[in-house]
Amino acid sequence: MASKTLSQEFIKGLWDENPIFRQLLGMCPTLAVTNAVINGIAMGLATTFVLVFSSIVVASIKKLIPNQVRIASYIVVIATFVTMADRFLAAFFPPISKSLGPYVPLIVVNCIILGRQEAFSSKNSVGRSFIDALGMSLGFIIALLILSSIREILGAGTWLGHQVLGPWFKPWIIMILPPGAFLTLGVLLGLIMVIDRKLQRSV
Amino acid sequence: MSLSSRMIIVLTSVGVLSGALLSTVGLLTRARIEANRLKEIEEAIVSVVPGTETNQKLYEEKDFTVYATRDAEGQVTGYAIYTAGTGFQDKIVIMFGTDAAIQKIFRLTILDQKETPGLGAKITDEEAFLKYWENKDCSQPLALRKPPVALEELSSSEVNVITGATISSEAVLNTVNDSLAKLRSLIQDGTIQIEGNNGQ
Amino acid sequence: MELLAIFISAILINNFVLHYFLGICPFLGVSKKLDSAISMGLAVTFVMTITAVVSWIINHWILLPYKLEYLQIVSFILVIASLVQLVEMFIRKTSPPLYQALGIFLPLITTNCAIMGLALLAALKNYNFMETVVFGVGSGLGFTLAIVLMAGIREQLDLADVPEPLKGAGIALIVAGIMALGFFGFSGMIK
Amino acid sequence: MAERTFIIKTSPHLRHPDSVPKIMYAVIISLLPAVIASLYFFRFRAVIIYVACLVGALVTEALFLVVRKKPLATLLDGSAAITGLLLAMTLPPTLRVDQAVIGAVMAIALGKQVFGGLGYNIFNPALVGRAFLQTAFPVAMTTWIPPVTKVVNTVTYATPLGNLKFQNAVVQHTLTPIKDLFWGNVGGCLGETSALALLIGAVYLLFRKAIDWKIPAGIILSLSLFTGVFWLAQPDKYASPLFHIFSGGLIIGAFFMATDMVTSPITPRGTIIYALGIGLLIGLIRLFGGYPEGVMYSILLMNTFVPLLNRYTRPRILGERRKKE
Repeated sequence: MASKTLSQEFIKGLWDENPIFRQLLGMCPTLAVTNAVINGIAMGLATTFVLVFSSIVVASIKKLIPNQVRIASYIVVIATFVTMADRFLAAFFPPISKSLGPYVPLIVVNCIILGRQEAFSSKNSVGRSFIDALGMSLGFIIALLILSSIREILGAGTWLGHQVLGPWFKPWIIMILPPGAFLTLGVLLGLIMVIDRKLQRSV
Repeated sequence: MSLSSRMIIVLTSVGVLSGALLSTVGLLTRARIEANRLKEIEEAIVSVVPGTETNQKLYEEKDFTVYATRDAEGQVTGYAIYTAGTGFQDKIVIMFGTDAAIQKIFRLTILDQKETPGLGAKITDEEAFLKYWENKDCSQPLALRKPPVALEELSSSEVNVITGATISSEAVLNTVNDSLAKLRSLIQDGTIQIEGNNGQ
Repeated sequence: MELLAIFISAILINNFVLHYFLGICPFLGVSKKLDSAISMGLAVTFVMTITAVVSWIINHWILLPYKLEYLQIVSFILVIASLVQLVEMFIRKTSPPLYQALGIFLPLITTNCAIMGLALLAALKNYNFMETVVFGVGSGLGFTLAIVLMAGIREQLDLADVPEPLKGAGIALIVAGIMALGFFGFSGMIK
Repeated sequence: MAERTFIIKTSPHLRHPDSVPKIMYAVIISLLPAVIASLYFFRFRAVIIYVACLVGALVTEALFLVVRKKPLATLLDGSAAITGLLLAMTLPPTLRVDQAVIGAVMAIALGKQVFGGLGYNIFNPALVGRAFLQTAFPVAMTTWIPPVTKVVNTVTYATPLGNLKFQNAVVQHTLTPIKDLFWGNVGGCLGETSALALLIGAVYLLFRKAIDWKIPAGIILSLSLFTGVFWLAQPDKYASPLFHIFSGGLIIGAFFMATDMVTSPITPRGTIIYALGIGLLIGLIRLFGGYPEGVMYSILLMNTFVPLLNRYTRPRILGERRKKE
C-alpha cells in the first residue's frame, strides 16, 4: 500500500480505479443527474465535498473507533456532510437544488463514499486519504462531465446552456430522458473497455 | 476501558458532534431556505394577478392553496390559486390568478412539471401555450381548442392545445376547471371569506 | 383511486429503477441469476414497506413537529441501517428457510439507494400515511419487476455472442435502456 | 435463389427446417404488397424513407460484421434488410431522411448487434429503432399527412387512432370508416395503412408456414375481447373491435413483428401467453394510455417477458416429476 507515491494515489482514481467506469460505483447519481452539464458539475462538486471531508475525518479518528461500530460512525459522519451540502445548495442555489431533487441527499448512500472509507481512509494517513479522495472525486467528476456532455449536446444541442449545434440539428430528446442515460452509459462502458484493452496492449 | 463502554462513548460523541454541527447548519440555513420557497410563491402570485402588492393565504389543503391578492391601497385585486394535477408522467404544479368575482383568469404559470421535453414540457412555453391563457373568461368551464388556431380565432373561453401533447394540455385545463369549481364552492359555503372588500 | 394511481405509477410509470435510477447497484449486481433476483426483489419490497411506515412516523411525529427537518438524512439512514439489522435478526430467529433465501441480500440493502430514495421521495412528495405505505409496496414491486425481467434476459444472454467489451454491465445497461423505452408505453395511463 | 448447403449459421435453424435466408426472403416477398401500397399512397416521400432505412441498416450491419471479423456474406441473409424495411414501414411519411437513418442505425446497433447479431437479440430490432425515434423525435414521429388519394383541407392531419383518442371521434361521429382502413386510404405510418395489402402478404407467410398462426390469432383475440367489452357496454363512447383490428399498426405488428422467431417464445404455452399479453397491452394503451397507439410498446414489453415465459412454460420431459420444494 505504501509503495504508491502520492501522485500515483491521486492518478489511480482518474482511470485505473475510476469509480464509475471501472468500479461501477455510484451509478444512481451518474445516470440521474447527467441530463445537463450544469447538474453533472453540481453533483460532482457536492460529492467531492462530502468525500474529501468524510475521508479526512474518518482518517483522523480511525484509531478511536472500535471495529464493531465503525460503519455506523462512518455513516453518521457522511450523513452530516451530505446534509451540509444539501442545505447549502438549497439556501444559495435553489434552482440547482430543485433540479437535483432527492439526488443530493442520496449522496449518503453513494457506494463510492462509504467504499472509500472502508477500503482506504480507515487504513491510511490523513494526507494520503485526502489525496485519494481528491483523485476519486476528480475521476467521478470527469465521468459525470463526459456523460452529461454527450447527453446535453445530443439531447438539447447545447453545452452548459450554450448552443453548440446549428439549427439543422434536431435534438434527440431521448438523450435527456432515462432511456438515453442507460443507453449512453452502456455504450460508453463498452468503449472504455475497448480503449483500455488498446492501452494495455501498447504497454 | 471495556470495549462496550468505548463503543457507546464513541457512538455518542460522534452523534453529539454531528447533531451539534447539523443544528448549527440547520439554523443558519433555515431562514434562507424558507425565504427562497416563499419568494418563489410570491413571484408567481405577482405574475398571475397584475398589480399585486400583498397577498394573504385564505385556504390551504394538499395541492390546493388560495391567496387573496391586494394592490398598494389594500384593495382586493383577485385570487391566486396554487394547484396541481397529474400530467403525462408526474404532477404538474400550477399557479393562476383570477379577478375577485372569478369571472376572468388573468394569467397562468407552471411552477413544476416533469412532462416530455420538447413536447408536453411546452406547457411552460409562453408562445406555445401560456399566452393563450391570458385574460380568459372563466364564468363557464374553459375548453380546449383542437387542433390549435390563431390567437384571434379563439373564443373568450377557449385555450389552444399543444400539438402532439394533448394529455399535458388537457391535464392543465382540467386542473384549472376543477380548481375554479372548488374555489367557488368554498366561497359559497363560507369557508373562504375576504375581510373588508370582497370584490363584489 | 388516488392510492391506486400511486401504486400503478410506482410500478409501471415512475418505476424506481427505470425512471428514478434507484437501486441500480443491486439491479446490475444481483441480476445474473433469476433465483437470486427474485429473492433480492422480495427482500427489497419487504424492507421498503417497513421503511415506508417507519420513516413516515419519524418524519411526521418527530422531525416535522419539532422543526428538525435538517436531521432527515441522518435519521433516515440510521433508521434504515438498524431496521435492516433488526429484520435480519428477526428472520433468522423466526424463519430459517426465509433467512436462507434472503439472508445474504439483507446487508446489501443497507447501502441500496432505493430504500433511502423511498424515504426521501415519500417525504418530498408529501404523501400521507396510507399513500406512503402504498408507495412503498408499489416501488418495491416495481423494483422486483425490473430486476426479475432483467435476470431472465441476462440468463438468456449467457448463451449469446455479446461483444466482449459490452459483456456484463454494458449490455445490462443497454437492455435497461430498451426496457425503459418499452415502459414509456404506460405513460399517461393515470389521470 | 440457389440452395446453399453446409453453411453454419446461428439459430433459428434449431426451430425451423428452412434456412435463414429462405425464411428471410419469404418475409421480404410477403411485405412487398404493403410496400407497393405505400408507394402508391405516399409516392416519393415513401421512396426516400425506404432507401434511407435500407441503406442505414445494411451499412451498420456491414460495419459491425467487419469490426467483429465475421463473414460479410451474413449481410445478404436478408435479416438486416428486413429490419430496415420493417422500420421504414412503421415511420410517418414526413420524417426527415437523417432521422430515418438514425432509426435504422439504432435498430441494427442497439436492437441486434450489441447482443451478438441475428438469433441472439432480445427485442425486435425494427421496433427498438422505432421506439428510439419515437422518444428522440416525438413531434416528427407524430406529424402526419393524408395519402395523396385523399383530399383534405385542414393543415394538421390525424391518424384514425389519433382522431379516436384526441378528438373523441366516436362521440363526434367522425370515426374513420372501416372501408378506408381496409384499403389504406388513411393517414398513418408508411406500411401500416393498408390492411388488405398486409393481409395478402400474411396469407402467403402463413401458407409457407414461415410464421406461427397462433401469435396473430392470440393478439387479435385478446384485443377484440378487451375492446369488445367496452364497446358493448358503451358503444357511443368506444370504438368497435373491428375498428381496432384494422387501424394503426395492429396487422403489421401482429403478423410481421410479434411473429419474429428470435424474439417470441419457443414453448407452445409461452407463445399463447405472449400473444394474449400483446393484445391486452395494446387494448390498455389505446383505451387508457397517453399514446393513441400501443402496438410497438406492447410488443417490446412482451419481448422482455419472453425469457421468463420460456423458462416457466417449459414442457416437462416425459417421466419428469415436478420438483419438490
